[in-house]
Parts: sequence; C-alpha cells; structure tokens
Amino acid sequence: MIGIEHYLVVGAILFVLGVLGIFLNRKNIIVILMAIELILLAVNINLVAFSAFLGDMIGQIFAMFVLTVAAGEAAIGLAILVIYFRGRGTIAVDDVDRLKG
Amino acid sequence: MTDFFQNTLGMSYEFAWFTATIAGILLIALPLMLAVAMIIYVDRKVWAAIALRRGPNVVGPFGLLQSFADGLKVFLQETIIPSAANKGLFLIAPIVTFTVALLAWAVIPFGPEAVLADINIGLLYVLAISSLGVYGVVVSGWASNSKYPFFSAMRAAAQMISYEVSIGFILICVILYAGSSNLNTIIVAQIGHGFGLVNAFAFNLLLFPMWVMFLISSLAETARAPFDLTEAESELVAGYQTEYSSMSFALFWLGEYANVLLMAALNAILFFGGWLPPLNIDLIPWFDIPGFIWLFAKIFFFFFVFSWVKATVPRFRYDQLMRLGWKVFLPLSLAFVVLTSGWLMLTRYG
Amino acid sequence: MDYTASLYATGAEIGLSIAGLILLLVSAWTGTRYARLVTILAAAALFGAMIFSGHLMAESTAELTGDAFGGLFRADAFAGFAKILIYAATIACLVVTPKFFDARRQYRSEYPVLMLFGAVGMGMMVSAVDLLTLYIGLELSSLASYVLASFARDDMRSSEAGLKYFILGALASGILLYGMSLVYGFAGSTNYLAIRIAFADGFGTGAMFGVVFVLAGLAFKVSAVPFHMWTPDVYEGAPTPVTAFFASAPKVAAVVVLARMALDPFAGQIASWQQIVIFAALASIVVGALGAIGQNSLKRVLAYSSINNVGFILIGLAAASAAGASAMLVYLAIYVPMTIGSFAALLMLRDEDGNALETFDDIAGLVTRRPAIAWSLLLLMFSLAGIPPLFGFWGKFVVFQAAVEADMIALAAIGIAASVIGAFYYLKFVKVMFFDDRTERGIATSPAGHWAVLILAAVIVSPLGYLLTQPLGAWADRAATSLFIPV
Amino acid sequence: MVDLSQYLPILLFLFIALGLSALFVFLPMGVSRLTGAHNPDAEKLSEYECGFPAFEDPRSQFDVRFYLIAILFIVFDLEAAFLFPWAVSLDLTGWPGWITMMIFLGELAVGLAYAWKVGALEWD
Amino acid sequence: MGFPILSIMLLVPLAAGLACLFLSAGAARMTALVATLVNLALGILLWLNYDIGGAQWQFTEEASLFAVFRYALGIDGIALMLIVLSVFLMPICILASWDAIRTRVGEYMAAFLFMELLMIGVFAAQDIFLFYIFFEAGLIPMYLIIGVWGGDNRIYASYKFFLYTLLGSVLMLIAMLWMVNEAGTTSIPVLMQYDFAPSAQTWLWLAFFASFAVKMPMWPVHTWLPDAHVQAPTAGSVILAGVLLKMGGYGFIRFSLPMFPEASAQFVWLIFGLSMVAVVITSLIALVQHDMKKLIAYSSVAHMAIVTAGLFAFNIQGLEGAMIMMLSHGLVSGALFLCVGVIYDRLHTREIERYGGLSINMPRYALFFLFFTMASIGLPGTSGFVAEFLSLAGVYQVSSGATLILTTGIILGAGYMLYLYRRVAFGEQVNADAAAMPDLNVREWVMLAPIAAAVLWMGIYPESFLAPMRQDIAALDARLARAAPEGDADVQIGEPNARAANYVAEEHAAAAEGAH
Repeated sequence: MIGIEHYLVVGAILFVLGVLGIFLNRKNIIVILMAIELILLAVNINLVAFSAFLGDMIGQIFAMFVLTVAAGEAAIGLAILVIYFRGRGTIAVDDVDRLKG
Repeated sequence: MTDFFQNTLGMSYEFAWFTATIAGILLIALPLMLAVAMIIYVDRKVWAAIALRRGPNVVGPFGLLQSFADGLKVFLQETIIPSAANKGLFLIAPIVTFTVALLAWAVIPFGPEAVLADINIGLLYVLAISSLGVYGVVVSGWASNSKYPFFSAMRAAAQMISYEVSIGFILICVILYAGSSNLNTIIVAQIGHGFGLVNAFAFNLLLFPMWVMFLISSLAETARAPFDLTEAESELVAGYQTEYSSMSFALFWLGEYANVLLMAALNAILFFGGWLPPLNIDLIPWFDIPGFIWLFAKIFFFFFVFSWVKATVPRFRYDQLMRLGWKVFLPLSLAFVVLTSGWLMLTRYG
Repeated sequence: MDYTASLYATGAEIGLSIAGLILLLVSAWTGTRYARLVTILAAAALFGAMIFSGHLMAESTAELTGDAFGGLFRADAFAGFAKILIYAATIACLVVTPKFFDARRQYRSEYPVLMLFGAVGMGMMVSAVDLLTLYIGLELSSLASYVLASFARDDMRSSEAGLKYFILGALASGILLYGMSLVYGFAGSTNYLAIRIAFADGFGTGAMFGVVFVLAGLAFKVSAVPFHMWTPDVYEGAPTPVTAFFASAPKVAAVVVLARMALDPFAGQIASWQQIVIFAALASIVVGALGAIGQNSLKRVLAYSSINNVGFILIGLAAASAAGASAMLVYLAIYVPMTIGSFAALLMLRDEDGNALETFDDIAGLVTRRPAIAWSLLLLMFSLAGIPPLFGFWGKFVVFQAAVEADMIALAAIGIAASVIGAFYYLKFVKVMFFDDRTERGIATSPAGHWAVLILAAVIVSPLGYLLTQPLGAWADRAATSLFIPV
Repeated sequence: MVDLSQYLPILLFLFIALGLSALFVFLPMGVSRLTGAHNPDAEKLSEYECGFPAFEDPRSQFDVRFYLIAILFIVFDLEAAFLFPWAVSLDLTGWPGWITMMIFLGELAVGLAYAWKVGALEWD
Repeated sequence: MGFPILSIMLLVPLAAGLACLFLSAGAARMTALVATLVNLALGILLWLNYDIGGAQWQFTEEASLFAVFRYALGIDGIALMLIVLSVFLMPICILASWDAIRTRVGEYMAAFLFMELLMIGVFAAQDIFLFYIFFEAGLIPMYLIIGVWGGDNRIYASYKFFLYTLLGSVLMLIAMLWMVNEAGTTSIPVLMQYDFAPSAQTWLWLAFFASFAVKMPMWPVHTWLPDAHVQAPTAGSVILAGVLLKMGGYGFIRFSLPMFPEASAQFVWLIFGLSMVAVVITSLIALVQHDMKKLIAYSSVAHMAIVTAGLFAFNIQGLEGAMIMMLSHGLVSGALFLCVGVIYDRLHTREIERYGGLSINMPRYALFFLFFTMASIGLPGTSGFVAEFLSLAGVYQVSSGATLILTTGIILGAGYMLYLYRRVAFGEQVNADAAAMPDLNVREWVMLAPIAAAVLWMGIYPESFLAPMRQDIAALDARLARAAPEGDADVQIGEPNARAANYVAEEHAAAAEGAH
C-alpha cells in the first residue's frame, strides 16, 4: 500500500530536482522558471499528501494558495524576463553578468 | 458491465472490472472516431446545403463514405518532416492533440449509469483536459519552425485561453445552481428546472445568457467559424498544421472535430439536460427512451448549429475576437457569477 | 475574537489595501500626470496605517491581541512595532522617489501603488500567526518587490537586478514553502500555537528538516549569510529609492517574521535553531564586513553593510530571550533611519546632467563641495560602524547586552570584534569624502524632500537620538513581551 | 483517504488514447516506406514560405501582447480555481463566505478595470 | 549638588565647537581660543576648589538619563590632575594651530573642541558606559584631525589609529556589559569596590587590557602611534601624546587595578615583560630615526612603558610615579612636539638632517628645546626626574631585574634625545634655508613658556601635584594590598642618624595624616 512516505519521497525528489535545476542550469532562464515551478509542485504534493493523511483540509487550501501565488509569480517572472530580453537580446544564464563586484 | 463479465463469464472481480473498463473505453473511443468521420461528412453536407450545393456525393451512397476515402488517402501519403523542425516535438504535437480530444470523453455521462469515470470534479476535469489541448497547438506551431504555423499557434493559443477564462466563470454559474461539479449530478439537477416543465438550465433567466455565451465561447474555443482565425487561409495558409502531412495532419482534424463534438455535448449536458428528455412531463414515455439517444440527439442538434453558423457568419477580425472575449464575455460572466450567487444566497440559503 | 474585532485588528492592512486599489484605478485613469499626487496619497494612507498601528499597539490588551479570523492574524505589540517601522520606512522611500525618476521621465503612478501593496504584504507577514497568512503576506510583498526592482525599464541593470531578485526570491520562497509543508505535516497544523504545542516535546527528523528549511528560506529573505549572494547585485542594480526600500522595510518584516517564527512555533526547540542563528549571525557580520572591502560601488558597499547589520540583529535573536527580541527591535528601529538616510544621501549625489555618482571616486572631496551631505553621511557612517556617541552604538549596545545577559559571551565577543572589520569600509566613506582631493564633477542641487529625509535621519543618528532611547526601549520591551506569551 | 479508484479508468483511457494516436502517427510512416511513397528531397523538406526560401528566423520577436494575454489568463483562470470549491460549498459557507468571495471578485474586477484602462486588452 | 562645574566644562567646548562649524576662519580661531581659555580658567577653579583630603569623589553630578545610561560625573585627585593637564594643553594646541592650519579652520577648531569635551568626559565620567562613550567617541575627531589636516601619509595613519584603538576597545565593551550584568550597577565607584570572582577577573582584565594597552600604547600594539604622530598636525600630536595616551594609563588605574586586583597581580609578569621589552626596543628604534616626530613618538612609547611598570608595582611609590610620569610626559612630549612644530612651520620638513646649528640663529628656541630635552631625559629639577625616580623606586620593590632593564631604557633615552638635540641645535649650519629661520615669535613664546614653567614646578615641588592624588592612591594601594605580589627586592628601612630620623618621622606623620 502506498503510504505517506512515498508521497514525501516523490516530493523530495521533485524539490531536489528543482533546486538543482536552478543551480546547475547554465543555459536558459526559462528553465530556471520551470525549476521554480517544480519546487512549488513538490510543495503541493507534500501539502496534499499530508492533507489527505491527516484528514485535514488546510493542506489542500494551502495548495490552492500556492498554485495561485505560483501563477502570479510566473506572470511577474515572465514579465521581468521580457523586459530583460528586450534590453539584452538574450536569456542565456551566463549572460546575466552586468552586476558584479 | 463488470457484473456481466463477472457473473456470466465467471471472471474474477479484478479481471472482470479490467475487461469491462477496457471495453467501455473502446466503446467510447472507437464510435467517437467513427462519429468524427461521419460528422465531417455532415459538416460538409450542411455547409453545401446552405450554399445550395450538393456536397460530397460520389463515394458511397450520398457520398457517405467520403471521409473514409479521405482517410485512406492521407494514410497512404508520405509523412514529411521538415528539416528545420524539432522532430520529436513535431511528432508529439498531433499525438497530444488527439489524445487529449479523446480523453475528455472519459467523464461524459451517456446515461444515469453509463459513465466511464464518475468523478466528483467531472466538470473541472473536462475544463482541465480541454486546456491541455492548447499544448498540441502551441507545440506544433513551435516545432514546425516555420513562420505561418508559428503565428497561427500563437493566435490559437491566445484565443483558446482567452475564452477559457469566461468559460470558467460560466461553468461556475452552472455549478452554483447544481451544487456539484459532477456531470451526472448537474444533469439530474436540471430535472424540471425550467418552470417545472423543461429539463434544462437554459431556460433560467440567469443562466440563459450564460448559455448563449457558452455557445459562442465553444465556437471560439474550438476555433470554429466565425472564430477560425488560426487557419485563416488567406493569411496563414493552413494554420499551425501547415507543415503537416499524412495522418499527422489528419489527426489534427480528428482532434478538432472530436473537440467540437465535446463542446456540443457540454452544451447539451450543462444547459439542456444531457441524457434527460427535454420535457419533464410524461405525455409520451420519454423516460423509457435510453438516455444516450437523447444525448446524441442534442449533440447532433448543437453540431448542426455549429455548422450552420460556420456557413452563415463571416469571420471575425482578431482584435474583434479578443475584444469580445476580454471586454464583453469576461466582465459579463463575472457579473453573472455575482448575480447568480447572490440570487441563490437570497432565495435558497437566505 | 468575533468578526468585527477581527476587522478592527486588521484595520491597517484593510485600509491600505483599499487605498491601494483605489489608487491603482486612479493611476489607470489619470496615467502619469498625477503620479506625484498618487504618491502623496499613498504616503498619506501609509501614515494613517502607521497611526492606526500605533494606536492598536498602545491599546493592545489581552483580548485585542487574540488572533483575528480564527487564528490567522495577530495584531500584538510586536507586530505593531514592526508595522510602524515598515510604514515609516515606506513613507520615507516614497518621499525620495519621484525626483529620482524625474530625470529619466519614468515615474509612473504604479510605483506608489506597488509600494502600498508591498507594505500590506509586510504588515500581514509580521502579524501572521499561521503559515498560510505568512506565506500570502510574504509573497505579496515579494511580488511587489520584484516589480519594483526592475521598475526602471530602460536600465539594463535594473531589469537584471529584477531578474536576479526574482529568481533567488522565488527560490527562497520555494525553500521556505517546502519547509512549511513539512512543518505542517509533522505538526498537523499550520497554526503557530498548534505547532508550538505539537513541537513542545521535541520533534523527529522530518520536522527538523522542516524547521531548517523554513529558517533557511527566511534567512534568504533577510539576506543572512550563507544566503546573501543576491543582495549586492540586486542592491546595486535596482533603482536607488527601491534599494533604500529593500534595505529597510522588507528587511524589518523578514527579521520580525524570523523572530516570531523562532520564538513562537519553534519556541520549544530553541536548542535546535540557536546554533543555526548563531552561525548565520557571525557569518553575516564577517562576510558583510569583508565583502565590502575592495568594492568601489557605493550601493554595493551599503548592500554589504546591510548584510553586516543583519548579523548584529541576529545576535539579538540568538539570545532567545525577551531582552534579545527587544534589542532586535531597537536595533531595527535605529537601522532603518541609518540605512534610509545613507541611501537618501546617495540619491542626492548626482552631477549636473542628472547622472548618479555611484563610486567612491565620484564622491572624493565631497566635503568641500556639499558639506551638509558630507557631514550627514559622516554621521550615518560612524553610526553604522557603531561608534559612540552616535545612535548606531545604542543598537549594537542593546544587542550585545542581551547576548551577554543570555550568557553568550563568546558570541558577543566574536561579533563585536568582527564589527571592527566593518568599521573599515565605513571609514572609507569618510576618508574619501573628507581626506581625498576633490574630483571636478559638478553636483546638482537636491530637492527638498531628499533634504528632509537626510536631515531627519542624520538628526536621529546623531547623539540627539539618545533622547529616543526611553520611549523606544519601552515600546520595544512591550513588543517583545507580547511575543512571549505562555502556551 | 479519498477514493481514487474512479480515476483508474481515466488512466487506462490515457494509455489507450496515447497508443491509438501514436499508431496513427507512426503506422503511416512505416506504410509509406513500404509503398515507396516515402521519397523526401531537400525542397520538400524545407519550410513553407509562399514559395520563397525563408528569409528570417520564424521565431523572431513577436508581439508582446501575446505575453500579456498569457499573463492575464493565468491570473483570471486561477481566480476560477478558487471559485470552484466555493461554488460547490455555497450553502456551507453562508453569507460570510459569499461576502468574502465578493470582495475577492471585486479586487479582481479592479484588476480587470486596470488592465482594460491601461490598454492591456487592446488589439489595434 | 553644587555648582555643576564639570558639566559647564563639557558644555563650553561643545557650544564653541558647534559654533566653529559655522564660523569663518578668523572667528573660529578666536572662538576656540576663548573657549579653551575659559575652560582653563574653570580647570584652575576646579583645582583650587578641590578639597584635598576631603571626600573621595568630589564635584559629583548625577542624572538618570536613559535606559542603563546615567549621566554621572565626579572626580578624584587622579582625574583632577588629568583634567587640569587637558585644559592646560588645549589653548596651547589652539595657538599651535593658529597659522599652521589654513584650510577648513572652523571644522578643525570644532574637532579640537570636541576632543577637549571628550577628554574631560573620560576623566570625569562616573558611569561605566558614559566612560565608554567618551572614551570611544574620541576616535572620531582624532581620525578627522589626522586624516584631513595630516601629512602625506595621513590616510594610512588615520586608519591605523582608528582600527587599532577600536579593536582594542570593543572587547572592553563586552567586558563592561558582563560586569554590569554581574554587579547590577554601572557606577564606577561602586564597581571599584565590587569583588569579582577571580576566574572571571582574568577574562575581564584581558578585555580591558586589550583596550588600554592599545591606547597606552604598549609594545607590540604601539605601532599605530609613530604613524599617527608623524602624520598628525602639530597640535594633534600634542593632544595625542599629551592626553590621549594618558587615557590608557587612566584606564589601568581606574579599572584594571581596583576592579580586578587578583587578575592584575596575576598578569604582573606580562606587564613587566612588555614594559621591559618596550623600553629597550623602542629606545633602540628611536636612536636610528631620521624623522624628529617619529623619534619623539618612540620615546613616548618608552616613557609609557615606565608608566605601566610603575602602575603594576602595586605600591604607593609606583603608582605615584606613574601618575607623575603621565603628567610630566604630557607636558614634556607635548612641548617637544611643539618644538618640532615650530621649525616644521618654517621649513616644512621633519628630517633631522635638514637642520643643524639652530642654536646659532634661533638661540631662544634652542634654549627651550634643550630644556624639554633634559626634562624628557629626567634631569633632576625637571618633572621627568621625579617621575622616573618614583616609578623605578616602586618597581624596584617588586623586581630589581625589571628595574635594571627599565633603567637601561632611561640611559638609552638620554642617548637618543641628546643625539637628536646635537644634530638639530649644534654643529654646522648645513642648509642655508635652515640657517635663515627666524627665532621664536610671541605666539610661540606664549605656547612654550607656560609648559616650561609647569615642568619646572613639577620638578621642584611635585607635592602640589601629588597632594590631591595621595589619598586616592593610598586607597588604591589598600585595595591592592590583598593581591600585591611579593617583591624580590629586600628593602630594609635603615636606621637613619638621629637628626635625620626625626625629620623623616615628621614627614611620615604628615604624609600619613594626609592619607587618612
């Protein structure tokens, strides 16, 4: 039978993938945005799994909020990316280097 | 059906269930494909009739086999994959489109018991699955790596998501009345809804405008005329399918018509009582006629409306299309959510 | 708490939200013409919210500090103190903004609206007593901040700063959220009180992971080492008024949230987070000090300075006592005028063409050209370095006092010794302005609003600021006490 | 735990539908090789552009309004995500629930009005 | 509470300093001079009104200000002497800068006046945190004085000065916090009577030592001093050598010794060791200097080493000697820096080689310079002799070996000072421009003559200066008695002949009376 720990493992794997996607990705900022979504997805899996496991609705409500906020975040992220792209003409990660000390 | 396999054929419960489910799926998928083939024929016939032409009339009696002939033709054609295309995505796009078009039917109730997956969020499921259809379009346009498909895909995606917003609100109104998003429950909630007489939501004063908007939105959502800007031949050659050929090309058509049918079915289910007979009075033995016949009749009626519109209404401009979606339908449907819920609070839960 | 009382407790946020929505519509209808007016109105709304928060704080009693909306929101004195700071900082940032964008003709009335929404989010954050409320507030303020960072659309550095801030901020939220999900799962609730009860007798590995992730996410938001890498880049790239905002209000909010998180839901497990906080505090002090050495950009130096200051604030948290929490608040209250004043001074430093003077070379010999700015900056810098008799010393004093009282002598000793490294680059400001020969770039005159903010900040950090210690200490104590309610 | 058994048919359906679609795509490719219809050449494989060789990258910059629409869609579609559970449980949440949702919708209406007024919905 | 004379002494420079910030150069000079003279007058008044043999803490003022801070002022004899030294040197500093400083005069004068405020504050503070604030705040004006008006290498010097002293004193702050937490009071007089646990004392002592040793400065943390002295303007050097260094010594005598007697005893070896090394090494370094100011700066380090040694001798002679040494050094080294300043103003170089034979064209200058050189060496009749004699006598009771080495330093001191004087004042006039320098003008006379008078006074009749301090030093000695280390010197009070014995006994009785 599938228990709570299986969901948690899936969530953890997705989370790690997302974090690695941000740090190891050297190519494209869009991929970073997707990695962020992946992290939030992992969170949602956790929340929903816990919610079902605990028989408590808050987790699911939380997941809904996370979804919404994730969407807002993606919207703003894309908007910033568009501005950036218009200025620089590239969205390669390695080109984000105007600011350094 | 599970009982049938279990008791008559003596299978174990699990195996019987499995067999029954597979049979159910095939019972949906295969007739659906057949229906799509026939409906293309019907479309052309209706269109021709309104234009006072004869339409397909060569292959088979009354040209009935025309679609099959077309199908065979494309089946034997060469599949061209443009050298500039992203091959994997290019091939995946039609698969996605068609899969998604089929998948949505999993929750459509053909009768009180005749539903493959009777889930409590049926309507949400339909909405979700039909949203996925955008992927097929966008991926095909992107993967073709060609100008016209790309433009068309952008347009199609923008158009579909624009109308999806107002569709979402319209569905909320329906759910408010039905108190559930299970499709069967929604249908049952419509028994005698219209003045105790008509088994339809569409005759409710608050829901009638919603139905009109839903109908129009369905046209836009499936990119049917007058909203067929995605394949506006004069501008965009053949839309996002420009670079496709052979069966891949045909799959888009199949998927598109499957979606059209789905939209017709949703119109029937959400606003016209689905598998219920139209009237709630036992003048004639309405209720003895199997539900799916009523449903099919209603689907067919709505499909006729779709064809009719296609034949008579001129194509919109893109800005008009977007304006209608965002500046008319969205505020209206939003307002109706407020109105409907407010009315319900006052009358029902006061 | 009934519905009316709940509404009353959330009055500041509700008022600000309504003001924000109205001003949003106003800005849509009037375009950029009345941007100045919208700014004034936004500042007025914030001022009203500040007064209201002060009023709530003054009259906060046991029944009023109960949780609004069924345990989601608590308008206690702790939150009240933070809100007053946040709103005041936001007002100050609003005052200095329009002139900055005037030169680029880019000021739009969306700017104050975004600031308002950011302030609402921060108000929610500091009042949150439920992970859900916390998350919503945090994201509301973060989303507004992302946009603000890239508000100067034509400036490549601004959009790059926005992008970096967005990516790392979203990552931080993700980490925080992941921690929250684990905490929720293992505590069985998202309510702080319930978590505290659930964790009272220790927790398992899973919950420990949750706590660590939550703290790491918040450390990101306060830009504590080792999650500070984004700070210099973002501070340098963002428009200067926005940088001033980032360095003040959101920092206050994040620190306060971190404190509430550590001292309310995780209060039963001080041992498990204290080590983390101590490490972060010391590392922030050292890295913030060392990183600034060798920088030539003034904004980058101030960014490192903010990292450095966070370290000192965290020392107060590490004490894990009411005195420590009170010291944190006092430090924050002093830090905010110091940092805003510094950025206001930077804003005033522009040549006749309106280009900002951004490096140390540009401000060489400033005292001979703009003595008032130079002397104000001198006060601010020595204050940031914590040299008595300037007010910044008091902040460090109370923090270290709390640490010593909590018997963390070694922490205090190492921390204060490391602060000497920080003094090095604060001195560099003074050295460049006072000792070096002047450069020949002209300096434009500054608008009255900037002067007002700068002078106010300079007066607060000057020895006159000590007049504030009595009320400040009393309010901070009151706020800190309200945090330590028994289960 | 929620009974998820009703979703199993959907999963099966997914596999079958995928299989069918893949069959439709790949079978003709095989068949065309057998029948000799498979006969590609460079011209045939080049992308279509009104009879001319393509003269620019098809994925060059396109109208930013598509982004805008996408972003607006995200916002408004997600609002519907909140409405679904609310609509189903209208009688459970009562007037407070209704009022709360109306406030929420009001804020979204403000958002829509803003987007409308600043011209985010214009396609000239 | 009587007339708040200490507060007035703080207020006068504060008000004048603020005014100077906004005044023109001439007005600022005059304001500063008047203010410092007023303070000098107040200082003399303070001394005259000081009740020798009266209460230990006099002129006390107290007000509870904010939080843990109390505004508590009050002085004993030790503080009195140092305050008088400060206010005495200040007008001289202003005069020394009269012509030398031409840029941003108002700010310069303000910085000096703030320095005066802070110096008086340090010596008068009776609240431990108030002391810290005054102690630490002195960094800011001094940093500016060195950095803005200093020599070519001023930036390096100012940084070094600031960071060294800051690093030293922050640790002291932590110790203070702990002490206050432990003892529950911030009052210095109370803390001086509080007995901390010996184990804690060790750490506290080290923390205070870190601060005072840098300030003092003790070898090896003295390296900021030569740089700061060389780069600072003349008046800055005078204040630095004359008063700021004394803050370290004052710190030892006010905090380390009375508050942590056990720890002090425990670390006598460290202090003595460092002092011995400092005396010898810095004297040797001074011998090879080419820069006059640097030479004098190293001599300061050597002299201050004798102060530390005297302080940690744990007996009355040592403490008195150390105090007189501080006062004497404040006057003498200040005067020497002024002497350097006089010729620096004329030739703008401090290279010893550039001068020579100044006694020919500047006889009065040469006279003053000679006098102060002799005072620095410790010629009997000058203050230096009294100071060195008392200190070494005190140290001798504890360690004859240390005394031996410290005395070597004094011999070396005579060497480098005389060597300096010979090169500057005697010999051939090698450079025409040096030979053409005019002798002292009236302003310089006015600067040097009072110091010379004071040095002579202290050398001939030190009792004037010792009397106010005697009671406090005796009290300190009594407190230290329980921890005083065993001396190795077998000092036997001999049997004087009858006539002399009477005399001695009388004198002893008088001293004992004064002490109780």
